[in-house]
Amino acid sequence: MTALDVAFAAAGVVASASGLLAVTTRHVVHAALWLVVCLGSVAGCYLVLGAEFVALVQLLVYVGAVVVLVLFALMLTRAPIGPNPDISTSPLHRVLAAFLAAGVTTLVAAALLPLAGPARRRAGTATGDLASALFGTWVWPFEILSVLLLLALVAALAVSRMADRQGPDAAQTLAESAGDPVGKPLAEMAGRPTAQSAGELPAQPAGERA
Amino acid sequence: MTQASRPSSRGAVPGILKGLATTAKTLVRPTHTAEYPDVPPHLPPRSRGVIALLEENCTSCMLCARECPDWCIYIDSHKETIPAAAPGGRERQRNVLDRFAIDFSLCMYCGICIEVCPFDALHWSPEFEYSELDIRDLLHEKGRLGQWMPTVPPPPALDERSADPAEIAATTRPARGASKLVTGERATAGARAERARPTRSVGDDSPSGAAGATPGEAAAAEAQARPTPPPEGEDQK
Amino acid sequence: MPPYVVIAAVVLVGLLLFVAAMGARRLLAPRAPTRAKLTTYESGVDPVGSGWAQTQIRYFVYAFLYVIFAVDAVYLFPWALVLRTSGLGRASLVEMALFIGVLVVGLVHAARRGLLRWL
Amino acid sequence: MSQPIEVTLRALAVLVAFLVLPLLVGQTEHKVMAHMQGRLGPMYAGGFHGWAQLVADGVKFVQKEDITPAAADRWVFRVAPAVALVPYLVALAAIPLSPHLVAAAAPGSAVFVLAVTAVGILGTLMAGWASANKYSLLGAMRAAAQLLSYELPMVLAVASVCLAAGSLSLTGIAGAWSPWWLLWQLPGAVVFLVSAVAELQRPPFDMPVADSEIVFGAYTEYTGLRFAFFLLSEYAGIVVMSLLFAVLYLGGWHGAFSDVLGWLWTLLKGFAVAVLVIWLRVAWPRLREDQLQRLAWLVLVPLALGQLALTGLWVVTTA
Repeated sequence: MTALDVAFAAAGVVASASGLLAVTTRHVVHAALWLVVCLGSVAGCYLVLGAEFVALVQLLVYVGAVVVLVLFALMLTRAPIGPNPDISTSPLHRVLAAFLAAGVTTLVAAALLPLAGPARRRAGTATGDLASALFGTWVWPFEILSVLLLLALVAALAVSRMADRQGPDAAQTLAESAGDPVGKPLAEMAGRPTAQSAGELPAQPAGERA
Repeated sequence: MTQASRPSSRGAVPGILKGLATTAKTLVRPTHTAEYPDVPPHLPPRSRGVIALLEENCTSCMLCARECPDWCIYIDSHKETIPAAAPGGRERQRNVLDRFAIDFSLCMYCGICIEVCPFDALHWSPEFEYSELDIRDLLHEKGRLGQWMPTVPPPPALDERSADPAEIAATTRPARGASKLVTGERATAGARAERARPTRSVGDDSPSGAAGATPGEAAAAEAQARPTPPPEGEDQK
Repeated sequence: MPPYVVIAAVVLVGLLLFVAAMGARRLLAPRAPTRAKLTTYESGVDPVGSGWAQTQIRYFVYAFLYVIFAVDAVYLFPWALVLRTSGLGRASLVEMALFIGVLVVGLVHAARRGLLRWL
Repeated sequence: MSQPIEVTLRALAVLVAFLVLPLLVGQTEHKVMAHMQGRLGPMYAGGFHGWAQLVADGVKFVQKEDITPAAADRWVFRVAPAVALVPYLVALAAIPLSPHLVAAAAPGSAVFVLAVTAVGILGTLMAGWASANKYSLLGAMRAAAQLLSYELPMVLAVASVCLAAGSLSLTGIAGAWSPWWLLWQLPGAVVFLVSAVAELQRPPFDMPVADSEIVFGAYTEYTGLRFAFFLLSEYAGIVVMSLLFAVLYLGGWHGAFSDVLGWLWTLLKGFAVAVLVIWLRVAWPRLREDQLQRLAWLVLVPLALGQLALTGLWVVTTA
């Protein structure tokens, strides 16, 4: 039982406790914030295991970017302050989830416990080794990753601007087919992703970029 | 400045560099700050600081109170009968001022009261250091208003070759029926030469708090004529 | 590992600083809450509706972009360590050029379709 | 010296630096900004040219009432200042003043500083959401969008420096520095400086706290000491970013007598950068939100990528 073991256990306990809180809390934004704690302590776990660079990437990408993205999404949609009664599951679902969790735990434990032996001396993974493995052995997965990221980029942009690009036309054809005289303003409204809020720049009129 | 308003012909970069240059130049120049409590401010001679009351001139005519846009002037008076000066003469009545107060928490320093006063009972004083911890203390009664009187600067000098003030012109006007020839002109010219032209020295521009530093001639003369203002304790409060 | 022990200690010290400062405030600051004082600030008038207001979805696009490019950018740091090695240096330059080039194609696509414009 | 004592001493030294340097920068800003505007700035607190003004401000802030709005999410609202402040404290621990004078010489300290300062965004987002105030929410949105957009060019610029030095530690980077870098890494340095000012949400990039539009952005509802913590985190941010710039691009402790006075050189260079940041605040007007994003994505990111390509090619051809 070294100090490293204690540190790892502490980080692990924090990670699992905050993970549990993240899925059980009924405050939507609190869930995201507990996720921050969880991801941060996972970074701590990596650090204790000697993978400094992975820990830093975990911090930079997950805490600094992914969670911010999640918080962004929550705030853009309506994230009320206080417990949200909609976030609730029926007892049946809970029992099923508990069974599923127990099953996964058993599976993982069955796979990992036989490997667990007496404590080995942990050698820190130098970032240089990681780099030479990444650019030497694993270069093709690395290159394919760029294509994956490109796909994600294009898809994300397409999704977030879809209302701008297709919405007006769709809404307008709908309105025209229904012979609705107020179809035009409706279509314009549909063309805007959101209503204007105070202090913001005016949204571009719909269909201008068609 | 035409130089500054002229649109930059070379895009944004020279503009932002100009901003940096201007601020850097200002950095090395001396500052314009006057450290007020330590250094008395340099006020223009006719600054509107506080309104002073020359009680003797007030006839309780109520013009100022009625013209005041804020209704911040309070006047109480009563009539007094003056017995006839000579036996068989007529008794006269006059107004005696009981209370004259200006609420400086309401006053907006427009100066209309001073403009409308037909008897020069109200004057601007450049004194401005009369803040209070309690807003109710900004109601200055006539004793306090009178104490500002010595700080009123002398009236500004008349323009060169201006017409005589009405008072002086009245005294120098030739008697009715006298010839309106050269003599009249001469008399006027002589009067103008003798006329008291109050001169301001630069030092008077920022009167200090000490009463009577250099009170204006008119104010000084009138101050002698009236009893010294009662101390502040008299303010009914 | 010692540097990260110091880092952990600094985190702890930072939290202690916050707690101590809040304790000092609790001792020194007055507490006189009134209903008016606790209302939401909306330029001096009574607040209208809740604190939530609809906002431009545009903000979200930039978060998307950042997440993707952050994943991209973290690979630059291990690259810095192998670029000077004789065996992997030139090869990794080509690899990284391909990797970033593919993503730059995406960025150029987004820029040309006007997706990077705010309006 | 036993290890626990050493660790404690190092942490306390970082704390002292964290409490002194931001005040120094703040007082410099008071004075420089005042004189650039033809004023004197604070002159009374402490006697000589108002040197104790910020201490007096701190004493005042402690004594002010701390108000949590009734509509706010109490805990998130109260914790947000700490989330905004602590990352800069931690980042300061990893910045070397000289090869031996560094609290925590992590092997990946360049990445570490970037990762930790990125966490600071969360404080602003938490404050903005938990205040239950429209201004705060808008401010938080703007802040997060701005910070994310400018984080990328900053990461790319730092990556370019790491590439040039072949090291991820700040000590290693500054050790590999040579005056030639001033020219060679100039585009990256400009990108870094612009991104750093934007990360700090200081003029001309103060859209998230634009007082004429959204009161004070995410910090609108804050009072007393919690508000002071947000202010302190801004100035601590200036310290961190300036020192980082000095170490990455200006060579840190390189200079005359660098064996003895290295730490002083780093501090002086960092101070010069801080004065530049203050100067920009005085001289330039605020950028609009669309201009902000256009600058980040269409100017800074391509510039940083170009710098990266240049650095990569250069290193490979000369190695």
